[in-house]
Amino acid sequence: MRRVYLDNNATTKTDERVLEAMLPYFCEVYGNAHSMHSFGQEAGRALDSARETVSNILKIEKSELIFTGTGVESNNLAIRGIARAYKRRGNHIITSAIEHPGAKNTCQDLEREGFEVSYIPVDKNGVVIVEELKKAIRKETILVTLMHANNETGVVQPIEEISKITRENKIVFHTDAVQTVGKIPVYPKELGVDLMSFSAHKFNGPKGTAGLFVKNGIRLGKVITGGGQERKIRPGTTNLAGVVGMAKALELATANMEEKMKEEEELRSFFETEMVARIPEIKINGKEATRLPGTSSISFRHLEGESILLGLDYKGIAVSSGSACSSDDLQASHVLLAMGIEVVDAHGTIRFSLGKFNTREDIEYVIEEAPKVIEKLRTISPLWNE
Amino acid sequence: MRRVYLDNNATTKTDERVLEAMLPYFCEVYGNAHSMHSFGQEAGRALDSARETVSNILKIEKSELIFTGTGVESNNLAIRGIARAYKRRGNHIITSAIEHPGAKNTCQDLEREGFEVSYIPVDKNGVVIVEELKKAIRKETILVTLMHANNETGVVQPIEEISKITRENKIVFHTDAVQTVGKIPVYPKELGVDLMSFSAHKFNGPKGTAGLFVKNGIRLGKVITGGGQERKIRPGTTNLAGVVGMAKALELATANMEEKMKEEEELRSFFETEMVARIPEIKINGKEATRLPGTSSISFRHLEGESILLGLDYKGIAVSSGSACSSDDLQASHVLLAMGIEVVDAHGTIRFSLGKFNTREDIEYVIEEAPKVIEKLRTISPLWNE
Amino acid sequence: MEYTKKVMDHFMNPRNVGVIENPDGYGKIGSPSCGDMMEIFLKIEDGIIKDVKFRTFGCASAIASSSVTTEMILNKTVEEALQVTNKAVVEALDGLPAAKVHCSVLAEEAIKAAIEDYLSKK
Amino acid sequence: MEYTKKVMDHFMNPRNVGVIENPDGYGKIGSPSCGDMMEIFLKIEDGIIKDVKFRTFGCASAIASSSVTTEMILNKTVEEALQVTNKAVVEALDGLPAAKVHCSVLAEEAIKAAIEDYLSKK
Ligand SMILES: Cc1ncc(COP(=O)(O)O)c(C=O)c1O
Ligand SMILES: Cc1ncc(COP(=O)(O)O)c(C=O)c1O
Ligand code: FES
Ligand code: FES
Repeated sequence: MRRVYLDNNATTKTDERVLEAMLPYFCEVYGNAHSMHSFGQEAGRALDSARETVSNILKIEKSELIFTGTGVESNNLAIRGIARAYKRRGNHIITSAIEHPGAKNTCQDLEREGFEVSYIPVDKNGVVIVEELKKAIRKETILVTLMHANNETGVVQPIEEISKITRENKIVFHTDAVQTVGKIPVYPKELGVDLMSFSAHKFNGPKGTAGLFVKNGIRLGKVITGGGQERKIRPGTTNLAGVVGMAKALELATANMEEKMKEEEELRSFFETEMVARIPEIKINGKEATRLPGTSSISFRHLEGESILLGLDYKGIAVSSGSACSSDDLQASHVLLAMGIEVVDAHGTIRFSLGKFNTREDIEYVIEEAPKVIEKLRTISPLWNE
Repeated sequence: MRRVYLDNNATTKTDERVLEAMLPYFCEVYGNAHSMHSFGQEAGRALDSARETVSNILKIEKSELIFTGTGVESNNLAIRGIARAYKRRGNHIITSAIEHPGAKNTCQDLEREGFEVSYIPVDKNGVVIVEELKKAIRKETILVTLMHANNETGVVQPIEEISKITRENKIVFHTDAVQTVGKIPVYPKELGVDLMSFSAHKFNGPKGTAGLFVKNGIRLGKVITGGGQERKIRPGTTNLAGVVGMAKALELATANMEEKMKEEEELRSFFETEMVARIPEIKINGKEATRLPGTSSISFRHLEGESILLGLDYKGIAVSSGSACSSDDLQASHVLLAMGIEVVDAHGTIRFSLGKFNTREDIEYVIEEAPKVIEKLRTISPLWNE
Repeated sequence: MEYTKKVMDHFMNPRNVGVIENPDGYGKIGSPSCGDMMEIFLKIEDGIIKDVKFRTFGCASAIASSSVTTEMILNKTVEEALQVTNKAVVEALDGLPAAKVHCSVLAEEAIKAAIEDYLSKK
Repeated sequence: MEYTKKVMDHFMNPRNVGVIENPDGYGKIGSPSCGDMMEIFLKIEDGIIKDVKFRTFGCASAIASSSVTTEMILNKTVEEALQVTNKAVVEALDGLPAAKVHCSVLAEEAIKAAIEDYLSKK
């Protein structure tokens, strides 16, 4: 049976060339990058070169890049770090209603510590309403944290427009770019943000390595305290192989990026057109907005997401319902609800996310099989009446 | 030139068999362990099996094991997590004067948040003075955090004796076992601790993967908030290859452990006997205490550590002065000073730490070269007069 | 979270799917906005369940629970069917993940509701 | 943190190590408990530094700084030697890591101390 992986927004296959780049840093160059001896110096040079590669691609300074362990950790470090460093100036944070749990739960946790948080709504396409954000600004506002693209819908947020507002109001601006870095061109300085999170495993790099851009001059409190690694902001022995892998993955992801984006977008367009043609009563979410080229969020009316997910999985097709993180809890997605989608339709929503290894044959297989799965499940559903 | 790596307490070479075990989890089994589809289920099974291996070896329940990114993170999660969860019960923490920066700086940070911390002194062998610890206990004491073996001297602490005291007084007990797990037999339940940190790269596993034992029933606050991974205590996409590597490394490290410890200890004994015989005015630190079998801390009088480190490095011998983490700052080691070693001798102290890949030939080379390096440096030193 | 083979079998090949026109007993439990809803139709003769059909909107474990439950009560007396507990449903499926046990409760409740409907109409 | 080739060369092959008996100028800077201490011995004839020796307790960059400084002042006039700054020392070593610049300051100070000693005895 063909196996088609369409869950690339959850995580991706490590590119073989990335793995190859990582290999020497397990059994050959294994020193601690912070040790002074030659083993450490070799490691230190590799660390420095990885930092240089990533910084160059993102058009930032080497000193503006902190390596961390996960995207969630980067988000925590950014949000908690700013909250801690700037709390004397104010206790108000602005975020959106559609953030990833890493940012959302961190904001909620800060509320328990006495911070006030405004959750800005989105329109029906899943785009943050800038006017609402403007209205939410107070003189106590110290931070705006807003994702660059949403993981469930792929909808890209108006970061540049908002960064004009934060700059005018001298508010620190963090963006969670975990879903955009490596997929579309992302340059934090052009976006105008002060901090930006990203994570290697979302762009065919290894799991367990992520990054945080922190603009020079921005103060940052710590989440984890210890030794001197990563400018003392993120101590703990550096995962050198991981960092080298992230640099290689970013290099590969950003080469011929426009071309690859165009191909991916064409593939998705083919997919969506066929799905709509072949399956009645479905709806593509966020279709009117700017989206990541490979993400497609589809609501299948009268069905529940997990059963679709497993039905497709039975045919070898891997997708997700809501985000992977929430597959343990059984709530309808807060992202879809925030867009005004009915609860029952939110329950029946599936995310198809393409990656660089997907082919046209993959998609042809899916548009062949998915309609059968949906039809079969609908015969079981009491909500479905032909 | 021969290259001899004697800095295994800083980090170790990944065992080839560990790397081999990890390889399938980059490009083949690459799903997110928390996804429901078959790609995720394969990953989930591997994660579960790694958790089972590690739990079995440590003789703990699977539900008592949290995977983290670094030993420093484990220490932070344990110390901050308990501080947060138990702060209503009291605000006093007991630790020692010789902790790793990961624990030490975290305690200091909690002091700024309003906690009170007692730093228990050590005797001249580097062993925590249990009587002092007893005296420090107050009714507000919520946590004792104490390392299992010190990273600079290898001196093993009387954890079992102290756990009797903490149990009697109903105080949570965390041990930083980053230097012992994989080197000597370690069973948290026999030690009687409630939490225990360890880190894969210290026992020939990969960097960037660590663990925290949390006894069932112990409440723990979070350091990083996000999705549901690792029982919601440590969210962020799991580094599956790393976790698999850690399990394999622990398996290898604990097979025939007693035998390997004996061999290592013999090698160290040979090394120390020869060093003392060949080089005047040196002193082995913590020699009277129980030590890790492979660690040797030697003070070379009239010299400064960095110059010895670089002198040895020039001969291909990798060692460390103080701990790798502090090689950026220029202070004399707080561990050695706490043992009552004179500042000037602390400055001249070198840690030699053996690992499983060191041979007798390695040591023969070192005892041949080190005396020449020391003699040459002493001719430059104004403190040295034959 | 992984399902047993039994769950997957009942999910992929659900038994007794459909509706019975003019059922002797009808039960409906749950609501679409909670993400799960179940309908049970019963045909009862001389106190024996001669036919049963179901329709379920919900997760795989809800579908499998309904399916296995219809098998468990077919050709049983009404009294026997009332004894079916969610625990028995879980066992018949070789287990359910902890977060999914409530789906089997739904099946138990749907059966009970259908039988109550039958009893109330008698 | 990595040292330049120049630093490593001066560290591994330090020039002018030793003492001068009855020096015309002697300077001592630093203290062992701070982790660094430097001694400079000068032999001066007609205002020209004819010989210089040093001994240093300290890190590689302290040793290299002392060594290169002795080279820089040998056969120079006292006035010229007084112009040697730590910046010049750093340059002569092709640079020092930021955390190690103070070691070159030590060398500058030791030279100054030795020359002052010479001047005060004149
Ligand atoms: C928008 C967004 N932020 C953060 C994360 C977390 O990244 P990581 O899995 O590396 O912790 C993810 C992925 O799960 C994401 O989609
Ligand atoms: C005693 C001790 N605790 C904690 C750590 C930190 O472990 P990691 O390097 O994995 O963060 C180390 C090693 O540096 C250590 O020696
Ligand atoms: S029906 Fe609620 S999760 Fe199964
Ligand atoms: S002499 Fe102080 S660090 Fe070099």
